[in-house]
Amino acid sequence: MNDHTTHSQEKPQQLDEHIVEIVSDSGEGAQKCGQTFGIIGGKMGNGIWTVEIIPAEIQPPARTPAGGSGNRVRVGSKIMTNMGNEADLVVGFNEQVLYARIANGAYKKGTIVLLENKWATDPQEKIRDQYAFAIKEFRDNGLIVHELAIEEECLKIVKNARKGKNMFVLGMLCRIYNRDTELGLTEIHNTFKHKGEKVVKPNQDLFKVGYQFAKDNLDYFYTIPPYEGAEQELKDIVVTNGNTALGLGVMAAGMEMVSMYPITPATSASHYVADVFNQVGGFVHQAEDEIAAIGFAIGASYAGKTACTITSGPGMALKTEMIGLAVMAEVPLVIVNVQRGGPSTGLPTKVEQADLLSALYGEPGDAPKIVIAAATIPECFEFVIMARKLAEEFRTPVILLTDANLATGVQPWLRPEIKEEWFSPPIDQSPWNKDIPAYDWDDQTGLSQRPIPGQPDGMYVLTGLSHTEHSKVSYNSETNQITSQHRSRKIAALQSTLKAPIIHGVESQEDEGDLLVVAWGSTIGAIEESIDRLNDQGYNVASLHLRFLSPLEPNLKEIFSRYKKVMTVEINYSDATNAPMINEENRRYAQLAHVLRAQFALDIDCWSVVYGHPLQPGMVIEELTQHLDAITA
Amino acid sequence: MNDHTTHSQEKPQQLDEHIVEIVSDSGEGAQKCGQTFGIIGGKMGNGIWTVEIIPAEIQPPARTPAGGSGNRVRVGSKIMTNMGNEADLVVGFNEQVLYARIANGAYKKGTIVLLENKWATDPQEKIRDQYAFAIKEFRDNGLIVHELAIEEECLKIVKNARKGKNMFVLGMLCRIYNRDTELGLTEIHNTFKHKGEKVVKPNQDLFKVGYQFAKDNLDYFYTIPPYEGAEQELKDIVVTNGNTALGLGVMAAGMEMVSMYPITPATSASHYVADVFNQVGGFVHQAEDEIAAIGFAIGASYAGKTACTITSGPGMALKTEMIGLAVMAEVPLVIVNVQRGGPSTGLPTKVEQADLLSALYGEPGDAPKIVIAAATIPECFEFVIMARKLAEEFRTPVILLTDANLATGVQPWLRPEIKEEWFSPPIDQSPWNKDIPAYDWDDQTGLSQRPIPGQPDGMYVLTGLSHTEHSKVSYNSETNQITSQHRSRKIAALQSTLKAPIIHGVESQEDEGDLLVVAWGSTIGAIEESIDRLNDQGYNVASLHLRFLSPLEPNLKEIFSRYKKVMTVEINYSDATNAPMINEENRRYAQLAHVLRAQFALDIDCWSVVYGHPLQPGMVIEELTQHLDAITA
Amino acid sequence: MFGIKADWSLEVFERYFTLDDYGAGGDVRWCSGCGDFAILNTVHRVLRDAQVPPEKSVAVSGIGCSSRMPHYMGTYGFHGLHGRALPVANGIKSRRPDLDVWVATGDGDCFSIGAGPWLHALHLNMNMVILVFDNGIYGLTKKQTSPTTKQGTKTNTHPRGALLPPLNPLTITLGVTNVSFVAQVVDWNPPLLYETIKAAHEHRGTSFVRILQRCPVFSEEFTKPLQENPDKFILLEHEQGVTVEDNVKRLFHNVIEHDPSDWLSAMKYAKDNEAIPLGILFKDPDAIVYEDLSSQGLGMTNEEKAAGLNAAFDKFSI
Amino acid sequence: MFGIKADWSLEVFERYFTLDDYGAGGDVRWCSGCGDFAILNTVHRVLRDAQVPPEKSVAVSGIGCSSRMPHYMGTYGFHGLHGRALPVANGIKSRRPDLDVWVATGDGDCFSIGAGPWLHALHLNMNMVILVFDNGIYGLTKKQTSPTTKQGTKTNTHPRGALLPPLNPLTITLGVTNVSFVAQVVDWNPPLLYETIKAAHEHRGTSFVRILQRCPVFSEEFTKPLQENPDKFILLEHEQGVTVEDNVKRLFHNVIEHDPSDWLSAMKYAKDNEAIPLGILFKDPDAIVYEDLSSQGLGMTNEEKAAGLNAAFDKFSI
Ligand SMILES: Cc1ncc(C[n+]2csc(CCOP(=O)(O)OP(=O)(O)O)c2C)c(N)n1
Ligand SMILES: Cc1ncc(C[n+]2csc(CCOP(=O)(O)OP(=O)(O)O)c2C)c(N)n1
Ligand code: SF4
Ligand code: SF4
Ligand SMILES: [Mg+2]
Ligand SMILES: [Mg+2]
Repeated sequence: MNDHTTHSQEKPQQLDEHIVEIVSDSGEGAQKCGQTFGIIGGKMGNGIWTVEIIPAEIQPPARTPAGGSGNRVRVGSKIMTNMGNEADLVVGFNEQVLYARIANGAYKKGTIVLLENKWATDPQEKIRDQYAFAIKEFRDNGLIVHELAIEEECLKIVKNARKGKNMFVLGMLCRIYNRDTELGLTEIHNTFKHKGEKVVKPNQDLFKVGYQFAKDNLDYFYTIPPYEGAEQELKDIVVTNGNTALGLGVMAAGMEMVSMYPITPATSASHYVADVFNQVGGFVHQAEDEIAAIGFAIGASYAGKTACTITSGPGMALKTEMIGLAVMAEVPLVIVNVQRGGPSTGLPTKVEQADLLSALYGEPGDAPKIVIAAATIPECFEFVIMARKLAEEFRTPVILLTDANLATGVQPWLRPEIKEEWFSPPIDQSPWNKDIPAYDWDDQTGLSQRPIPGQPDGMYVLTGLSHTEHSKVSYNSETNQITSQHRSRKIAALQSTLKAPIIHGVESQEDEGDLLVVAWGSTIGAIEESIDRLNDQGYNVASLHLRFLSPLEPNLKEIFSRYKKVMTVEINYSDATNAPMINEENRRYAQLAHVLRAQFALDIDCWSVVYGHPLQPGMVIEELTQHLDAITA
Repeated sequence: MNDHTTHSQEKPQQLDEHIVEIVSDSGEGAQKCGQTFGIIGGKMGNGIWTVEIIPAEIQPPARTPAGGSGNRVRVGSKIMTNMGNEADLVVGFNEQVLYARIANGAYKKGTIVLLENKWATDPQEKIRDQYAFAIKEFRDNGLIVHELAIEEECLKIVKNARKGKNMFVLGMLCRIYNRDTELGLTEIHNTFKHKGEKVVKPNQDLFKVGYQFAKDNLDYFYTIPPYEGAEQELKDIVVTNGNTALGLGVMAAGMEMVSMYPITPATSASHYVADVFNQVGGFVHQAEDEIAAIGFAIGASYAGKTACTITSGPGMALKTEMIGLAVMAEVPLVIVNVQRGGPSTGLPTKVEQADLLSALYGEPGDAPKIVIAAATIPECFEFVIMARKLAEEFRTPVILLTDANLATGVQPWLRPEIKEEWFSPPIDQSPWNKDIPAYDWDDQTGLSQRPIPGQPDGMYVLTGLSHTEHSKVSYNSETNQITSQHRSRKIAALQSTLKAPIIHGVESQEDEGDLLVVAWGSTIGAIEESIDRLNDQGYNVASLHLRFLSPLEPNLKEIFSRYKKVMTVEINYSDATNAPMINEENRRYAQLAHVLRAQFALDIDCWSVVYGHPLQPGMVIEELTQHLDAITA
Repeated sequence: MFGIKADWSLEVFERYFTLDDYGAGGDVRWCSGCGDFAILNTVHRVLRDAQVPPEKSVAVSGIGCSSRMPHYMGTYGFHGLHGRALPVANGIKSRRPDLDVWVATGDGDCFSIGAGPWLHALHLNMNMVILVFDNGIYGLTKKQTSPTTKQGTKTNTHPRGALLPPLNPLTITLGVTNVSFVAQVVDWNPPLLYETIKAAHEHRGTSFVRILQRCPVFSEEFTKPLQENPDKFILLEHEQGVTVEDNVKRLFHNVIEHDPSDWLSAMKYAKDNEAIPLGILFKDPDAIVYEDLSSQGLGMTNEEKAAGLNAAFDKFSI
Repeated sequence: MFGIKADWSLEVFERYFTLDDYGAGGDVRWCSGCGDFAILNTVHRVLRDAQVPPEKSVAVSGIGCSSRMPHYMGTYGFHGLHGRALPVANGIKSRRPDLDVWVATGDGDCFSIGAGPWLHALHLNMNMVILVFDNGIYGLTKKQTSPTTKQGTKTNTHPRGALLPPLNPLTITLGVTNVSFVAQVVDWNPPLLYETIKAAHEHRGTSFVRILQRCPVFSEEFTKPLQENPDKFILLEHEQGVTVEDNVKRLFHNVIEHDPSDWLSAMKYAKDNEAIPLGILFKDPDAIVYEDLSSQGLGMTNEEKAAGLNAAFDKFSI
């Protein structure tokens, strides 16, 4: 290791956590820089949580608020579960890209801004003026701005600083946060090795120079110790985003077919699977559209190879008719919906949890099915395995909801020990018992076993029309009533096997509380952190995070009865109670609130927003405080 | 008029109402016979209600229960609103087709069955046996069977009795119910005139012979007087089914474009429109599928010509994504869903009201829109006019729900006086005020006016992405939150203009009651008749029929509070409370019950079935009696 | 629950299948005079002659009169959604190349709502037979215009006559890259129907067979003029295509030698509205068959899978 | 609220439109080097030269980089759903034949998810220009295989190379009955691009123009070899097709006279993978234009409508 990267003698200041953002024009590599910084943190035993900052276009114009691209990394001495509130330190490649972040409320008074200074001397007067104006404005708003000659330094070793600046910044950050430089150099090596040593070397050099530059020019020098137990866990840790976890889950579930059509933010899961699926003998089919994609998956599933299709809002909309078929004909199938902002094309890259009602009620006719939602990145992995099993056991499509936040967020998680029972068993090709009809519904549970093509004596014709147990088309009244019952009862049967959910924020199940927050999906981290802080402040508040939405997890009614108030917190639209025109006869509730109200006929309140970004504990705490104060007043 | 058709001297027995069924093999014309019989009744000032008996296939095998095709006509001295309970008199062209009707509970002890007797002497032993067996079974079950030589009689005047027998039967029925033979002969003339006099004549002859035959051979001779006021109304009456009413509504609404793809039971509405649309300058576009159909309609609407698309369940499923676009981009549009049995292809020709939840919540993301449901055949007409106006005023798609029961049921209704204000105004092509953005949302109501292509200075680019008031793509948090609010608020704004619903079965609004039945759609007749009968029996029960489902009609909470129990009665699936596996944590409610529970957090019960046929007052009364007895116990 | 029988393969060896094994046994519910019967019977015969075990065959369809076909088969079947038979059939084949797949579809099902899947299934060229029951009308929904309805034919959606000249399914099909088998035939010539469907079944790849089909109830005018006047046809013969006995051939006055590897002349015959080509227009035995790719990795053991998964995890470990 | 101005027609008469009137004024958000710019500019020029009032023109698109085009137009625009530009454009035109309609779509938008609408819009042949921005890749979603991606090209969904030979949009398009204008061009030859789009705009019917388009970010290999080697092209010239100045022609070594009314030879050129045809392959000025039918009855007065409605009611009266 070179001299200039050895640790400084001065003692770094110890932090619990910091939130760091790196923001550049699109194409300048801030995303890579942030991801790598996160991974280094993860590998050093920190808790981390990353969120991508995604521009609106592929190549948005340079130096515009709309163009900001990068990464937010929350790194700390405990397991991180959400993106946190305002950032502590920001590296900006130009001043304009920071405006959108400021508009988003990403920074606070005291946030440190390390800003490329070359714009101060730009040949264009307009740019010089913009820069000067921004610096002043930033400072007036309480940001601590350091103007740094980043590009100038880079140009000392490379000709084109646009490519490479990000590794220089990585070096800077590694110095500031006292990271293990070996880890940094290794990550750079891994990133660029397929492009050859002639690319690896200059990037590593830039890293080192950046490190030294920060040491020489900046007083900031921190250390964030690993969380407790991290060291022994480290060897068992993987660091991935949710879509990669999803892809790993598909492979671990023993599914051999992902049939998909590209759509943001779901596609990267399929990209990942396409890359490695051959290692487990699987195949990614890119269909001509989402209808064909699910049709293809249903075909494979019908033939005994339960398949998976992965999509987002507009793609889900197109699959509606096919999902109805899968429900009616009882085809096992895993449908993953990586939710994005809607309705319609909406906010393609932004987070929302607004597809719950359409997952539950989207199909014309009565179409009961299993709907589950992953709350964390490891659950993106685990739930695919569970979904495949549920689909086959309950002979039904299973919709697994994740979202843009889980999809792109990076987190360390415990590497699971692979169990062969996860994989699907080889398909049965032995003769079917002739006396058993193709839909041998159990009267009590609605469950049945299915023949697989190739099984002698199992021949039947699957149909989406109303059908008898022998799968014969029937327009008979009783048949339709009874088969509808079976399809509904299956879901109830699943409920009877589930455990009551665990409540967060109370010591014992018997505790009564003032407020219970019910939620689902990727908001778990922000909400539980909020609950903890509120309880620390002396409030009496708890939260409950649902993974099963259909059926609902059991015991909710009893749990709800223990609280003075129950409300949901969600990232989807609901009318505010004090909005113009809105009253209790027309207020539109957040989606989980709607579901719970309908099921339990309890006056469950909600708070939800569609800002397109993950919940921040700050916002949640602010909102909940008002409710709590009202309850206890 | 010939001698043999003059009225008999004996005095007919006066009836309040009768339910008559004519059932034949498919292709033998029982449908035509029943329809014509219904129309004659309508024209004589009777209340009528007809329901088609539809076979499963185009040409199902002869003499099979699955093949029964025909018509049920309820005819009486009051306005008829539903199909009633068991039939009083049935004409069967063979005995087998009656079996499916019997299985459906269509007949009772004492139902008169007039049965073609040629099967008794059929050359095939199997047929002779089937016939003999059935006659015995029918009689054992209390049916009053008359074996009649219908075919034999027909063969006296025509060579092929298969074509023509239906008119003979029509003649029989006209004698039995003492119908105006002139009306009968005129209807026959109208039916066959395009085929020339050589077809009209024998059919009229068969009619006359049938009339005489009944006179000579049957003791049944009834009369059903017109309902009060019928006489003066008659000149203003039209007799149509609901799909024709819908088609007339499209024309009356001033819409110039129906863009559709064939699907049962919606298609006949488009058939009708295709036939006459040129009379009002309109055009029916048959698209390549339902997605293209709604896309085409959206295009026409965007260009200023609010269009209509008509479909059923599977077609609605396919339109999901486009409906989301219309909501997001605020395109006025009328979407008619003639509901059939689901899920999936389900029961194509049967009635169900199970598309309410998908209409409300089908699209991924938050997609508020207007949803209304016609309860009667005249409402099929009126609501299209209303839908077009609402769509344009609230700049939104409007979903109009009807169902298979309304679609094919025939009823007399008051011919409306045509108002020019129904028609859409000519599109505005004057310059747009440059200062007004394309979405000039009113802060309070969310409403805005829209520029129409061709208007100078109004140029904007419609998009399904999140957008500003200028329709510029925006991924800004505030923009998304605020525009979501606007779209939601519009619906609330509409609610503020609606009147509270009228309650059926109570004298004054202040009356408290034991039970309130809430319902929607084509069940109104059966339910209100049940309520009346129960109140006659001394129960205290009322009903409320909703036409607006989104927004809900105002004042419901207050109304509900006046009853000991509120429940919905619907034709869709719900779990019975006493079913295996079912408890209050997983019971799946009927669809309107779900909506009301979610909105009002009140424990609204439900009773619903998916038998594929319209509700019969008998079933409803039986069910409600149990609830009422439980309440008052 | 149902373990693999050790003697299963032995059992297969001893089985001989009769026509009855390919029928469903129940009533076939088409109108009398419907051309669908002839097609169904021919498929039964081809299967019988090929001795395909019924449990190894799957009949897939969309929605329509024609799409009822699986219900009349003694094989497995999938009667799915309108226009979507092909993606389902492709999916079935993707990981089950051992299954013998047939698709029954109609002119509306395939060329209208199913147009996208039609093109893309041809592109994939998976080994299956597509039988288009083309009656030039929507049968099941009772007489609406289909893409192949003749201009001017009165239908319920175009009571004053269909507005456009009909689509030509052959020129479109031939235009798709990787298409490998294109034939046209009529339902009322059993020997030609048999030979063509047999050739389609034997071909490895997607065999597209358009069958002009009688629907006496709703579109008599579609086939009647053709039935009455065989001169409207031109029979394409070739040793690489189909050949029929002389007595069949005699029905057609126009018989022409056409090499089905000649794409451009296939296109020329396909386009001809005056002389409607029957027989095999095009055949390419070398086109890529998609399941050769999609089924790779089939039969990997759990150990291999676990190893593969572990290798995947390794990339994200520390 | 906005009454018709009496002097409106007068106003039109006096207007002269510059290029600026056809642009949206704001930033155009495509990557530098993207071929979409050239197409956009050409459309602006064609509109300017035709002096179409901007408010009378509508740019319709699906979803994709290419489908952003309406946002960069000073006309009306409809940026709808992926694959569904054509039904919307057809609907717009159906009762507004007075509007000048342009469709911007991509190779994924048109040939993959939009394949059904593509065939059926060609069949309807409504008067509009379809510009397919064909970059052989999914651009907006970042490099997945499109139907025109070359076999073997590595993409994010096929990291080991696209599996199939690409679809040929021209042979399919030419196979559709009632198709009336088929052209192919490249974005990097402005004069040819201009002449072709101009001819497309002047043609009455659906003008299908496939534009081979540079996407330096995700599919350089799609156009690079063509840019570097114009010999891969064959330029189709004809007085009924396009003609270009000699200096442009000189870029191409292969120039051939091709009569665009000759369907079969159009098909032959279209099929040729070695010599990629540029120019107008096919043109049929006599094909039925659907809005001539769909717009019948436009402008009927309320009195006439009321009379028509009354006549309809009469049929059901007593
Ligand atoms: C999504 C959807 N749209 C429409 C229908 C109604 N439908 C059923 S079959 C059919 C057309 C049948 O025509 P074709 O494919 O030619 O088959 P045929 O009945 O003539 O054999 C239609 C429109 C449907 N079942 N599903
Ligand atoms: C229903 C639906 N599916 C998928 C997507 C995601 N998507 C957006 S653009 C696109 C493909 C774009 O490729 P292409 O049409 O070739 O246009 P380009 O970006 O290359 O110009 C896809 C798959 C979507 N928006 N909607
Ligand atoms: S309607 Fe036509 S296609 Fe359908 S079964 Fe009857 S004859 Fe055959
Ligand atoms: S990604 Fe490709 S097609 Fe899209 S804007 Fe960039 S260069 Fe153009
Ligand atoms: Mg057909
Ligand atoms: Mg593209």
